[in-house]
Amino acid sequence: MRYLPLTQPDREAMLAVIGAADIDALFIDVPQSARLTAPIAALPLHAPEQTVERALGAMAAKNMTAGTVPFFVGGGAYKHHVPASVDHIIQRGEFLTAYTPYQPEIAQGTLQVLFEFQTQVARLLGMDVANASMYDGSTAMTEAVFMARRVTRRAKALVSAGVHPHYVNVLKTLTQFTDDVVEVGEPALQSGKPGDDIDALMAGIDAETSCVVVQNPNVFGHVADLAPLAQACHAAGALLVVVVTEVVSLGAMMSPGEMGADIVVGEGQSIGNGLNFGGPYLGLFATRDKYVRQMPGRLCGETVDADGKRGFVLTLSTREQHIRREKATSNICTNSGLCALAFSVHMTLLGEKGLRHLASLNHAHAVQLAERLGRIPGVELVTTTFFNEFTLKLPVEARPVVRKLADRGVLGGISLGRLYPGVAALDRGMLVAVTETATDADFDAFEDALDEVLA
Amino acid sequence: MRYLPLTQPDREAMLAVIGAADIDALFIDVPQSARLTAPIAALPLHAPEQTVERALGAMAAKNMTAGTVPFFVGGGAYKHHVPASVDHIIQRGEFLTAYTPYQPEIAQGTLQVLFEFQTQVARLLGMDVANASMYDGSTAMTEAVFMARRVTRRAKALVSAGVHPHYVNVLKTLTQFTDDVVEVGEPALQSGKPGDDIDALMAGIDAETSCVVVQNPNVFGHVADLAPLAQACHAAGALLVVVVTEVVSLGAMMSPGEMGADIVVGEGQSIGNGLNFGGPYLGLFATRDKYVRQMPGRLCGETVDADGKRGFVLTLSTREQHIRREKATSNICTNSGLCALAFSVHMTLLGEKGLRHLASLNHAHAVQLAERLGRIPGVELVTTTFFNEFTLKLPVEARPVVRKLADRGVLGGISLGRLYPGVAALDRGMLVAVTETATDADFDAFEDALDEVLA
Amino acid sequence: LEEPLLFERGAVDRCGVDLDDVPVVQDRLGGLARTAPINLPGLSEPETVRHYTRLSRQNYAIDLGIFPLGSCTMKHNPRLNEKMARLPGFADIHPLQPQPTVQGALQLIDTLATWLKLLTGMPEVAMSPKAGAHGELCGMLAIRAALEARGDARSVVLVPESAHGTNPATAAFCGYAVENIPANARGRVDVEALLARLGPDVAAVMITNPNTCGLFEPDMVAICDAVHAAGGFVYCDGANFNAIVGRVRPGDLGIDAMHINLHKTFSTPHGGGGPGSGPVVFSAALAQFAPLPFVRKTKDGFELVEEAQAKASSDHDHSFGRMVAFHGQMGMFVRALAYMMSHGADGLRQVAEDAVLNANYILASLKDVYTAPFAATGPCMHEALFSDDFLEGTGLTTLDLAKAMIDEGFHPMTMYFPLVVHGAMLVEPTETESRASLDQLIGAMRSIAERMLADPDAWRTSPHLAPRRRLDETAAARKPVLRYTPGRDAA
Amino acid sequence: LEEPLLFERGAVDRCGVDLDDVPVVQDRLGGLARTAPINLPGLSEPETVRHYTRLSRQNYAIDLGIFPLGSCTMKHNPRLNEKMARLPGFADIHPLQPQPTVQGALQLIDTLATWLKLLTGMPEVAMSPKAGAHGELCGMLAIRAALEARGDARSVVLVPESAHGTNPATAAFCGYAVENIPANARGRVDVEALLARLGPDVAAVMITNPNTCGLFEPDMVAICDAVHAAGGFVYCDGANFNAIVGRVRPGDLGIDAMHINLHKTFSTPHGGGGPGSGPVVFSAALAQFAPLPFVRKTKDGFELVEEAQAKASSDHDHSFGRMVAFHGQMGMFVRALAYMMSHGADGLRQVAEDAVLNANYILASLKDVYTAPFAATGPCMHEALFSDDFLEGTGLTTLDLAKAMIDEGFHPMTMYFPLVVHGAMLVEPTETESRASLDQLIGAMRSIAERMLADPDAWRTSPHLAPRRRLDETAAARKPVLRYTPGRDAA
Repeated sequence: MRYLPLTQPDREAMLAVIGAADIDALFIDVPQSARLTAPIAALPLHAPEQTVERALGAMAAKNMTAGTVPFFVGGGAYKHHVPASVDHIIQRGEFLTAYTPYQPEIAQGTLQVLFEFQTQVARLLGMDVANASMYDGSTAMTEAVFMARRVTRRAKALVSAGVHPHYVNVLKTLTQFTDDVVEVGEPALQSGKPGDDIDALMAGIDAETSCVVVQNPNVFGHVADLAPLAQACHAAGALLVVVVTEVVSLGAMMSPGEMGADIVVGEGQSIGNGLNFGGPYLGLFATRDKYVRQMPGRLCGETVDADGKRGFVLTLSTREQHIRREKATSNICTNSGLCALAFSVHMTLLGEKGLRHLASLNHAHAVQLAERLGRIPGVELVTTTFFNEFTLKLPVEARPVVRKLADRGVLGGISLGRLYPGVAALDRGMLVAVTETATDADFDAFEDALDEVLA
Repeated sequence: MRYLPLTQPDREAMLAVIGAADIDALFIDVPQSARLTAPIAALPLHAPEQTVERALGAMAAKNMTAGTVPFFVGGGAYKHHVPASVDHIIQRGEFLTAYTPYQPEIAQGTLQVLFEFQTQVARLLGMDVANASMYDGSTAMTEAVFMARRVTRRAKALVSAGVHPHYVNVLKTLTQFTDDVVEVGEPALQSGKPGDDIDALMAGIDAETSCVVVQNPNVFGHVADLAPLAQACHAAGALLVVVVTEVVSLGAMMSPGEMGADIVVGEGQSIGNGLNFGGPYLGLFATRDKYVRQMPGRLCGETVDADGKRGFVLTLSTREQHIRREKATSNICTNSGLCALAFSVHMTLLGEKGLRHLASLNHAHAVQLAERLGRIPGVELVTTTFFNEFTLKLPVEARPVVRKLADRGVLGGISLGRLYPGVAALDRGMLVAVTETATDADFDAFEDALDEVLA
Repeated sequence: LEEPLLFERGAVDRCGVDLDDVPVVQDRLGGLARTAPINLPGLSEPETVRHYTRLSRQNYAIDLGIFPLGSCTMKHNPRLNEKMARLPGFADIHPLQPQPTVQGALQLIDTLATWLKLLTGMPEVAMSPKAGAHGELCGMLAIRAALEARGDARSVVLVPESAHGTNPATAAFCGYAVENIPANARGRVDVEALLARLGPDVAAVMITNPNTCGLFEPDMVAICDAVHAAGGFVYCDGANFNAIVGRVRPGDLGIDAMHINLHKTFSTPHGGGGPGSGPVVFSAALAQFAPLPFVRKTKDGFELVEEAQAKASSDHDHSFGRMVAFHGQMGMFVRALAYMMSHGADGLRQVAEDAVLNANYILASLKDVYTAPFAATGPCMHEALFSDDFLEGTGLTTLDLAKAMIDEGFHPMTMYFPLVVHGAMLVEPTETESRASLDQLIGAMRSIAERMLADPDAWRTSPHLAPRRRLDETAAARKPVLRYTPGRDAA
Repeated sequence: LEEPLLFERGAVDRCGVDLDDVPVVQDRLGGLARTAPINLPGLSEPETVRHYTRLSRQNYAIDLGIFPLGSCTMKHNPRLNEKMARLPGFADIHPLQPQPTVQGALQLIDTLATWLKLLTGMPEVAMSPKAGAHGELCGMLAIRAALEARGDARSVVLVPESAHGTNPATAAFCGYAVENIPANARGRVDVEALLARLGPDVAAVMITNPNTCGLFEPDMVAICDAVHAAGGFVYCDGANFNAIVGRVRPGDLGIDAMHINLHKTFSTPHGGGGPGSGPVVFSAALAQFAPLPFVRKTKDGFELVEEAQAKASSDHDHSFGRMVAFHGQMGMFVRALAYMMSHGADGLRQVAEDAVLNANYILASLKDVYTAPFAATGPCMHEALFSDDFLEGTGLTTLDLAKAMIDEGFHPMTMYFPLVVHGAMLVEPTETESRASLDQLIGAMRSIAERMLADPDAWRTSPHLAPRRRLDETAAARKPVLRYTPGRDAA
């Protein structure tokens, strides 16, 4: 067994040092009734590398891989080109196989990366401080609502109809046994700005409102100016929480910070991280300086060592549950360290110049495709302002259309019927995302296939 | 341009430091007639990573990949399973991007690896000392013939009919302008021991003979006891040079050293290195202690540093051409460092226990398949003793058979017509190699396809 | 050479990628185009690779040496797993692709789920939790949902002193009051105190087994029976499953829910602090409350059951809902399954045996020098617990000892945990350490202890040989500097 | 922690792989089954990864810092190249597969060949040579074959003093006597001496251009014309092509053959000393003598032309034969082509410009402190040449300076080469170093020089901060220890 260094003579010699007759003697505390006396019969025995490779390779081969087909799926996870050097760096044993940097003297590599990551994220989101990452965008959003409650000592969150429905579901799950109140808007496929209920949100803010949660670009792709909403929140003593699920958009658009957000959360997968069928991803979380001690999640801070040299440590950990136990600010006690590293490396390769270029390219591709598809008879482009994702209204229910496109080798987007099961008003909607990875040939293939399916 | 750190302002500032008006001022020594004034028009301009990936990926996709089909091709290059950790280690920047270890104080990693590699190779081949590797097996064999000439001060090499014809061609190429005499046996498809001309070689040794060169297993897969030949060589003052192109065989078979070889050369690709369409590969070279100063190639030796600590250095470099210039023992001045590392890592993972197991598995698979194919009507198993490769005599010319098998998705071996173009006596021969990577399903597919093609 | 910060090296006009030219289009950003600078510095690719390669070398890692971190299970991370997780068929598929295009991915999740259920002897598993603490939350949400479903408004969760720190936080997050149950002198749960506290207000007991003293709770079956009899549930923290995998199925002990840290027992890399993955197994009593989505095998293949279908599903109609945006840590699932298949049923059993053997070897080899509070009670499981009592009078503590280990070339053990032992040092070698590696560690620990007792004053300022000396954590927390600000750091 | 030798750690019964069980068969080894032990120690996978990871950290590498090695062209190795070379369609194909199953591989070779021909302005290229020296041999064999074909038995090859050390060895290997041509005071070939020596016995002149003093040979066209007029050929050592790629096509200078180091100009990794790859471009006069095999584009696709077909091929019927068993360094071809496509025609031109700019920046920044023998003659190309004359009287030499650089965190420059300059130091930064990196190097070199002149005695024993102090190379060569022998090293 290739991962086990002990040989049988090693084991016997060690048992002798311990003074145990055999290995069973070390398991004497286990009740007789629960002792397994042999390997579990329903499972196979150990296997060579090539056997494992064949078995997993066969499963992998059954999936339609994004890079091999015209691909336009988004909805909170985006296919971008990740430079080869990113993966090389995250596979360095010193990053990959390191533990959480609780011993800072021998973890400055990870710690400096986190400090740089926090700075990059804060600047990107237009905020003062960011944490060292969280599980993903959806759990980060839930943490933001809890944080707003701690800051405002109010319990009601107003959630825009434009927030990703899975994110809303997560929030609902985690508030079902608390006395938090969560009010969520009802989405509709209205022309021009689907999911945009800013006016209604502003009208709904009251003295019980802890925060208003909006997504930008929203789940339908629509982009909105949030500055008026921020003013309305602040006037009522509530916080504005902004969710960003496609952070590449921030290379082309005003940041949530510029529009007045108090907490910005996001899904950072787009930079440096692959699609991975949904995980691991990277929750981003940033806020204003004044709220930093209410912020959940791991934080890295600068300090000096005994020789006065600059160094980095995990800090403000008194907020965390291994110290605070039941009084902790959050249940979360890990970050997505390696995903944060990948984000940071990719962002370093891009730099501001590259990020802006990348964002422009995404937007231009999306505009081109939106205009082409919008000209197909019966298809309406519902989203008039967007970044790299937009919603189409089809003449028929979208869910079977998406499947028929897949049958033709085109992954053409997401039906709103999948995201909002049972909501008839949305079932002709199809969400289409376009990134720098799409080629003209991909556009042609998509247009032809959609033409054919709708014909 | 992602690999170029200088920005335009950097360039201008640096030209100012130099005192040059522009970049052209630095190329003034180039004759006007030879100066290119613009990028070469027939070549494309710089391209994003994803463009390069698409272009090369499209080429790669046109090849039939060994791992995806029943695969039985050998003839000097073998498909073995290489553990994932091997590739991980050779991609460590400190190994991959290091230079030749001429500054030993900061190259102990590479040097210790080479010292370990030399020891592993010497033990595996049953010899006293090995060098730090050469280009490949064929060039190592040529170097062995030259070395034998230096040692014996005789110029005639007798080369067995069982030596790989490409190796023989390389030797002929490199001796065509020297006064070396190379006599090569004529191969035939004789039953039982194809390519085995040991008796004739023994008879041919005379006072002019510097060495006898034999391959074991030979190119037809046949294995032979070389001890009598060694005795005959030594009795005549000649050296025995043994070539091994499938080093995994040494896990199951007596080593050339045990049989009395004076120089052993080999192709080390089988351990740790992929097929790579023929390169880079790994030439092995080992000999007896008494000949070490006549040995070509880079050598790593043990020494101590100024504090008395054990350390390693390149040594005996006075044999090499950057010191000796026209008196150098060899034209070769690099080794296959990274391939040697891969070999050494894989050999470390195997250890003696693993190597013996691997060799047994290869042999057993080969025996099973040989017996199955030998039962097909009209097919004769020509090789009766072999390791993991054997020769079949088909009822028809083999070259079209191999192509027809490929048309059916089976890479079934090598026609002797490809290796010996124009030699009619061999054209019904097919060389079949079997390793641990072949499954029962692969055997079935091969047998069925061959049945069908010969039907 | 010290490595400067990215912000001290890079520039906003420097770039390590090449991109296609941007087609000219009329923008549709609705007047929200960014005008202000973002101030994100970039580097060319050569500079980027060098920056991060240099930084990496300031880290300790499993690839460099043993991480004897009790309760953290830092074992070898096989490279095959990394290779498998990068197969495009797993790494390059989108969570919302049509299900017929991801049948292999669903099969992988279902296969891993089957392994987890068989290894734990539990009938159901929730795959989506993203880490151990997230798994605890999943388990406790299911318990609360089950109690709510039967209209049983219990209010208290009992947590033994020796529990992981995340347990109380999780219980509180589900709206429960937490009460501690003391440990007994043998380092186990005080069973009498626990049984005495059971009653109609107790929703659940959260037990860590093997516990954080590295000991198996011998009365686990009796505890589970009593909790069930009192109408409550038992949550078992599975962080220490590495000690018993293949030797004990937690389901046979009677528990109701347990998370499994794929990055501990099943070797997915810690990555400097994540991502983790914490699937949760459930008893029959809790199965129908498990979260969405889940994978179901049908006659036509595999189905990912999301919101709408779940309602129509008889066995999951009481699901407490969705915990994350998508389906969990697919990348970790691939790695964990590759590891499980590599080891097989026999190898996984050997894992537990070697992990326990290695820990007992360390305990036996050091208990004459180090204080070993529970060594007299019998063997430990996968980790050996010591305390700094033997340093009494020297003024030196566990912290000094830990920092001294850094200078010897080792990552320190877990310090000051579990809380039930003063000055605790928890050493977990795992099964992937060789005897030679253990002997090196033992030799260094003996040597440090002996030298500390001989000359205490020499040991108050370690480490001296690490990339940094002791860092001022107090200053860092008092006035946090959490981002780079130009000029502030000019040396 | 010092890392022991594999042989001190491993054991013959320890193993880091798992393999299928061996089917029982009657062996067919003809009585040659191995019985004696091989004595090859093994390690488990965790131990193996740790052994090599630890060893790796004793190396300096491009990923860690600049390698200012004149004539070695240590530039950044892009990771995209590594990824592309590992595509199964390139890495997992056999050199003797039927040609219809490897059309993409042949296309790749043909595409790379086209780039090389266009970049050099030469009509033919031989792809199979495995390294630079092998390429030289290939070129000289073609020259000799061409002379033999016309019955011209010339006997001498002229090699300038400033040539690479491999050049004389190669000429000798082809059966030629070697005569040196001196350099002039400006660091170039003494053209008059060269022209004077030309005659009917001179088979070829081997010139390195840019030469090993880092200077372009301005009279290259005149030299080529004169050699051709005298019936000889010109071999150009292409090791320094990085200085001129995209700015000069060697074919326009009149040369007949030149090898190209893919691991220098085209960024394939040095790997601690290989594998290299040295394709050779040929003029029309030599094309038909190029080695086998080669790739030819036909109407049906790509054809690999091996022995039999070559005879039937009108343009290669005089091939001098096969140089290696298969078709060359495919893995390196993929990397080099990925690099070329990434840079494009414009980027490759920029490569030469930045490489030359960086070298001149170093020359300009250090020539006031370091002796720069040819700086007065004008700009250098891709490398800056200094000598240790400025240390005269201190007793310190180039070697001491090189070892001092190690303690400053840098790999030393090339020492004592070229031979035409006493105490030479040849500094080649390449284009992948940033200005900040150059400034660091320049600062360290200035500082060392100034401190050496101020206090010579402090510098005779560097390095002090490296994994090892100066190693005794004399002892190593006097009594070579080339393998591990148990017991000998017991400490």
